[in-house]
Amino acid sequence: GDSKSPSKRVIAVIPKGTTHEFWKSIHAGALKAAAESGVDIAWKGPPKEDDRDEQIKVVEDSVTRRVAAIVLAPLDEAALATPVAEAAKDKIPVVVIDSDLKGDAHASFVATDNEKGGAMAAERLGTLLGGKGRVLMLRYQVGSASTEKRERGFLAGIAKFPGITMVSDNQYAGATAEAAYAAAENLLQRFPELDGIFCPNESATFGMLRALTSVGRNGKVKFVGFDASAKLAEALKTGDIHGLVLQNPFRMGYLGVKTALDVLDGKLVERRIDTGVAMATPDNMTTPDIAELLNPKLPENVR
Amino acid sequence: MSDSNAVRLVRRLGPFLGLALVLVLFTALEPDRFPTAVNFRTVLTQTVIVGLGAVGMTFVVVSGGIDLSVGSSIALSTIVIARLLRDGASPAAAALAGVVAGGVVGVVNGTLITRLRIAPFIVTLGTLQIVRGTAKYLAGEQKIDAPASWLAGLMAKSPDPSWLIVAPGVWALILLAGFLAFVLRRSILGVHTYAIGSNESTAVLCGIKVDRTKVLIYGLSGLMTGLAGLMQFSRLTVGDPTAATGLELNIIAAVVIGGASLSGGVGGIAGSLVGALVMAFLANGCTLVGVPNYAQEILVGAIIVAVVAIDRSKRGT
Amino acid sequence: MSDSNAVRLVRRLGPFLGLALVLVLFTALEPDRFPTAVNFRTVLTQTVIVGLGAVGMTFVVVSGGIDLSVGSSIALSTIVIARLLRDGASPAAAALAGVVAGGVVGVVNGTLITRLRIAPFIVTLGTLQIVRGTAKYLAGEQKIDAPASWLAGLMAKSPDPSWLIVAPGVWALILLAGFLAFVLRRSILGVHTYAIGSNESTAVLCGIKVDRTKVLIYGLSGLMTGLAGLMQFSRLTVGDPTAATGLELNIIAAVVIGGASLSGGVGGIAGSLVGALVMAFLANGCTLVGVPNYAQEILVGAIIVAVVAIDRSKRGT
Amino acid sequence: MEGVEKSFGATRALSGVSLDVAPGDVHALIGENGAGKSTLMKILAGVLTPDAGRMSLFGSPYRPTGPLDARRRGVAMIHQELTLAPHLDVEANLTLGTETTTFGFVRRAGRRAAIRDVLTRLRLADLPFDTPVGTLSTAVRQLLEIARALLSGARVVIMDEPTSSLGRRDVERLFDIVRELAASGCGIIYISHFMDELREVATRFTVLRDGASVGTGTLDAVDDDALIRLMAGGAPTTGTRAPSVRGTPLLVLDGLEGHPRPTEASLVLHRGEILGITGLVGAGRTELLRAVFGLDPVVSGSVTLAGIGFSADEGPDARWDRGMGFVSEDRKHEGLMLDLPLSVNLTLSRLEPVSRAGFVDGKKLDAASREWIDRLGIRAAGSNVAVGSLSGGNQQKVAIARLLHHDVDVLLLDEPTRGIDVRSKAAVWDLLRSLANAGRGILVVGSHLPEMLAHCDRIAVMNRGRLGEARDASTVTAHELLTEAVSVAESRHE
Ligand SMILES: Nc1ncnc2c1ncn2[C@@H]1O[C@H](COP(=O)(O)OP(=O)(O)OP(=O)(O)O)[C@@H](O)[C@H]1O
Ligand SMILES: Nc1ncnc2c1ncn2[C@@H]1O[C@H](COP(=O)(O)OP(=O)(O)OP(=O)(O)O)[C@@H](O)[C@H]1O
Ligand SMILES: [Mg+2]
Ligand SMILES: [Mg+2]
Repeated sequence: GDSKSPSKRVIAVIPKGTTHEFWKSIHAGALKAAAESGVDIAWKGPPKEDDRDEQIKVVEDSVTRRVAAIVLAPLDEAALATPVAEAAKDKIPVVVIDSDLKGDAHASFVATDNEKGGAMAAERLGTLLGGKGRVLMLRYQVGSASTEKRERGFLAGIAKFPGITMVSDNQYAGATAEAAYAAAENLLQRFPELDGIFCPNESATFGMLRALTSVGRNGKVKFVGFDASAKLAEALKTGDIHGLVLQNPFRMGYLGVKTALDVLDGKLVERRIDTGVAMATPDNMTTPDIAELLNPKLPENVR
Repeated sequence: MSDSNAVRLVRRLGPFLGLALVLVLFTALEPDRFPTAVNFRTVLTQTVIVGLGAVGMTFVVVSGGIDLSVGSSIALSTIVIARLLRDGASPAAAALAGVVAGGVVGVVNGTLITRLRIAPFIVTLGTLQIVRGTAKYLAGEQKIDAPASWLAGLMAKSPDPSWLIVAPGVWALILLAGFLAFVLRRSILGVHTYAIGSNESTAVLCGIKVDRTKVLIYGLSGLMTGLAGLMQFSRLTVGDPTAATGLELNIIAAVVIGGASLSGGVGGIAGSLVGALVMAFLANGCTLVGVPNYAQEILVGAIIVAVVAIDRSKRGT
Repeated sequence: MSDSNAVRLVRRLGPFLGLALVLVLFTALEPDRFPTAVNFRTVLTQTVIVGLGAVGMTFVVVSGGIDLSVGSSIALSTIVIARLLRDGASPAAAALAGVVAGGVVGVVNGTLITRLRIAPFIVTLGTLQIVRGTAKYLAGEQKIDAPASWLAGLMAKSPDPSWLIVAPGVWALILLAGFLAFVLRRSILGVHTYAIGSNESTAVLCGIKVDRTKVLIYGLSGLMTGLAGLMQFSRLTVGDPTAATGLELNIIAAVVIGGASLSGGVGGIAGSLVGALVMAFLANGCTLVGVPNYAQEILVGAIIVAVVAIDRSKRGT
Repeated sequence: MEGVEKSFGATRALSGVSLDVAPGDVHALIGENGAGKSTLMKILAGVLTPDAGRMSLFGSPYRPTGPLDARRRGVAMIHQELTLAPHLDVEANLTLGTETTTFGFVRRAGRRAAIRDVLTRLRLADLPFDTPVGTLSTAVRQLLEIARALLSGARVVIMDEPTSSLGRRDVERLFDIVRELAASGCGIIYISHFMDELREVATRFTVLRDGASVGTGTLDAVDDDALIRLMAGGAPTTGTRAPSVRGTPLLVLDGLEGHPRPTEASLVLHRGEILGITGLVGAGRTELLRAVFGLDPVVSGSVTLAGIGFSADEGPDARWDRGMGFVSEDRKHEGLMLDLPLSVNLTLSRLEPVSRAGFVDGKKLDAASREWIDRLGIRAAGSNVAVGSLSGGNQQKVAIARLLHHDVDVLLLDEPTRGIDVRSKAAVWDLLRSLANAGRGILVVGSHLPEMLAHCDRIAVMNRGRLGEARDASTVTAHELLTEAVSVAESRHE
């Protein structure tokens, strides 16, 4: 989605990676905003997925390319601060989406409240379990800020249920779904009697779902995950997953670009824009709002 | 080069002793949960992907080569299968296409290596990226959802006809490994594989069609990678362009722990399988015992060095 | 092995021609934005980490070895620096400790390789995991935030005394590469490095202290990796236990594109630096032109194969 | 073969060679190092393709597409460099490329009788078929190489210096086989630098000089001098033995024992003398030198240089430091760095004189190497060419020159004249003699008795790891030495 006509302004939108439904939705939102405002989107993530230094390079290269503004989902709240400050010094406004950034060089932060998302998951799981039971959390990756916030929010929230014990919270799913799957299998082996599970992102949730299904414990253990994909939506329908914390990536992309355009037009923008989180459950998943978040319809040019 | 028969025996047994050690250790630490039928069934299923890759890689390593592109190639296979299923192909046809896609990557590797006369490490360092990029392109840079099919059952820990006991994928690994072990030891392709790895110029002087044999070896290994891709798809039930990133190092580690020499001429299928099992049991045991991930990482690294050190201590390389 | 002088000249020039091609191509595609001072300054800064790694790796590769642990080692360095800064050490002391940490990993690699007589690929495949695990352990499995210090200025594209023109890190790379190029070509250590890579048993026979030299080589390369870790820290301003995952393959690719042979005895610092520049300009150009990631990945892979193929076309390996 | 030409890049290896061999003929191919003998034969055996020229075999045009094609059409070659796959066993090596198969699987049983028969002819009857070749000695491997050629049932057999690592008894065995083959109508091309060997086995000859055939005829009709003049294009230099002036003891071995060989070795090498060690191949002479030089561990006994012993943890570097140098018999794997420049190869053990403050000085390096290139008559395009591009003989000279550059007191030389042409051989011996006269001590391992008798001051025999007493070369006879070498050493291949 990178059609160039020299007269149009270009806004660089830099996700954390490119191969994920979540980022596809952000891309779609960004494209919608761009189409409404007559600007172009330069969509470019780090070539090596989840590599901080690679993302810094993309920001730097966008600056030398002289884009009008940058919308960035920083892989690291500290590491990306320097290149963003340099961009700001070069009069290129930066709007941060998805994960927060240190410093005040960026114009605005448009994102989900991750800690709140984690707390919502804890609330849902605690309620489902009636306030007691053995619960496991499979972490995502070492050093990933947004999922760490969700994990923190979840642990804080679950602590409010004195009857619930955390049996394990020190295992990591790793970067790929297969790694998550194998880790989950081994964890389930280790804890034959579990009541609840939380996973803080899509790939960990998916790996856990596969592991639960493969040992026939799907549906029997209360399971709350994070983010959406077609498979997870289906599992929600069949009752294998009991809750999915949903962000609104389309809105994030849309508002990210819109906010950047506002800054360019000299308008005053809010420092923090919350794009909201919602809890999808088997019961509410057919309501229009949740259904749209679960199965976002992406325009053809994103695919 | 001082190979008495006793030393050769130790070399052959080395990996097996390593496996026995891991099994005994975790049985002692977790007597209730580790040595159970269901846990072993789980670990065997987890071994299938690396195992299939390692069986193919054994041919490559024995011939004195290496293949860094297998991780990318597995991802490509899952994408090919998922796309075909999504577009309405029959599961069997999609599975076949996925396996063939792996074979094609292998043949391309072999052809580049022999035609351009570039070291396998470099060629496959290049195709590692080319194939990953192609997978992402074919996937439209996202995971591809595929309609449910019997392919998912290939890696089911409780297999459908329950008399199978273990997943069909495990049987595929066992049968193929057995057959290919025989091929490597006894077939003309196998003898030539050892000859090329042992002394390539001799192989040329003896009239072995070295280039053709190499293309065959990489092609065969590619088919095994494609099969590993099929099993990966069966486990995930989606096509994932970022699947198996870095898995090549695990596969090579399995082959090396299994006693193969990266300078060629030495190695065997049984050893490589045991190498794959050692790593799978280690990861499984560490999680059961609750060892943190960083410790597990350190342990795996130490074991690679230690097993090979013990194995090599009486030899030279 | 048939090296006429003309062929050797082409080999030397090969990587430079590749770089020229990349420069010309992107200048043609983006005449306004690519060939600008600020863009070149950016790319030079982006080359520093891989460049420093490649300079050290050149010694290792010329000696017939390989080091897969450099990516992990860079991460370890950033952690060591960040922890010390957090605990109140002076920036200079923390930087030094980070560089030394890399050196220690190198010496450990060299010692394991020479004492246990295991192939470098295997030893460093093990330490790749051991060092990464150690970094995670030291980091408490999370990023380590460090107080701001002048270390961040090492990789600032607009350097502080502005007469420097480029970042201090770029100067460090240029000066060290120049010095070490001279060391590799002309010093006794350098000649011994070539000798070991060319024929190790002959080197032993000639009285070269091969083991000691190898430990020196890996140690030196480790120091360069540590320096790369310092630069990585300077760019990230945090200690990151997952930094530089897989970067070893980029570094090896740079060395190989630069004309070194993985079987040892052939290679040079200048070539390796050019290899690093080729890859950096390629990534930069692709972003400027707006090439999607998958296409960039395919392109990088194809270039690795193509450059080496052209380079080798008149030789043998 | 007619008008055959071949160039490697800028090097013109063959410039119009003609050669014909009749059935039943043993044809000697003679020439100095680098004359192009091996290249010519590789063309005949299908390893290389000629740039120009015609070949015919049994009257029909012959243009092999590769080594296998050549072998199928009845041409087999025993290469100068050993070409076995060390990890494969004896049987797999012998049948490599010509395996019989069913559905792609190797049928081993079929060829066993034939293999056993061939091995018996080579006196390797009890060699187990499943021994990995890498564990066998050089001599056995050389015999296996010959066995492979015999097994292919070739009508034309090319032998490129087949005796270079064979002992006297194996050589005689080989000659019997050569004669048998000739009698059965095979044509044999035999390359060697030993005139006496050639006369013993060959009938006709062709001389190559600088890639061209310069003479052909019957060996009986010419004397050695004439042949050497043909090869060299000038008069031969003959080394005459000057009387030795034996000085003080330099190197003393006392009850040296290695693993597994030597079992017992004691000797005293004096300044000014050339001490020869001979014996059957496999007696452990190489291992003696390796133990002395610190390359193999010493089990017991001592090595003393100029009155000071070496400790167990001192390696080759300590030997070089104290003035001892070694030239290995295995030049390719343990002697030269084939892709590095000649100059580096020559000076590697002692870079200090050509460097300043730890950095090598290019000018000094060039000057130092040029000196030895000139003095030893090394044929090379310059000091900067890769050593691998030199012919075998010239490579050997570089290996010896390293010791001269290092200026060592004690020279350990393992088969120093193996594979060197007659003129260079004389030059090497002259050189060794002048070094001895300058007060050096020289320990030479050699198999060719006439040569050893002609040039050594004293000769000791090694027999199954035990070193006999050194005897004055002017009084001992070849027969006595041979008797000592073979005594009680009846079954060598146990
Ligand atoms: N692969 C090669 N590349 C370049 N030059 C070569 C190659 N092989 C042989 N030569 C050159 O061709 C010439 C003939 O070499 P060849 O090996 O045929 O000599 P030779 O008569 O067998 O000598 P020797 O008695 O030492 O074995 C030499 O000058 C050698 O340097
Ligand atoms: N027929 C044989 N079978 C097995 N091992 C053998 C045989 N002959 C020799 N060896 C072993 O090979 C080693 C030495 O062999 P090598 O041929 O190098 O001896 P050498 O006396 O140095 O001969 P040369 O002077 O030709 O090098 C010894 O360990 C010896 O036991
Ligand atoms: Mg020759
Ligand atoms: Mg010997």
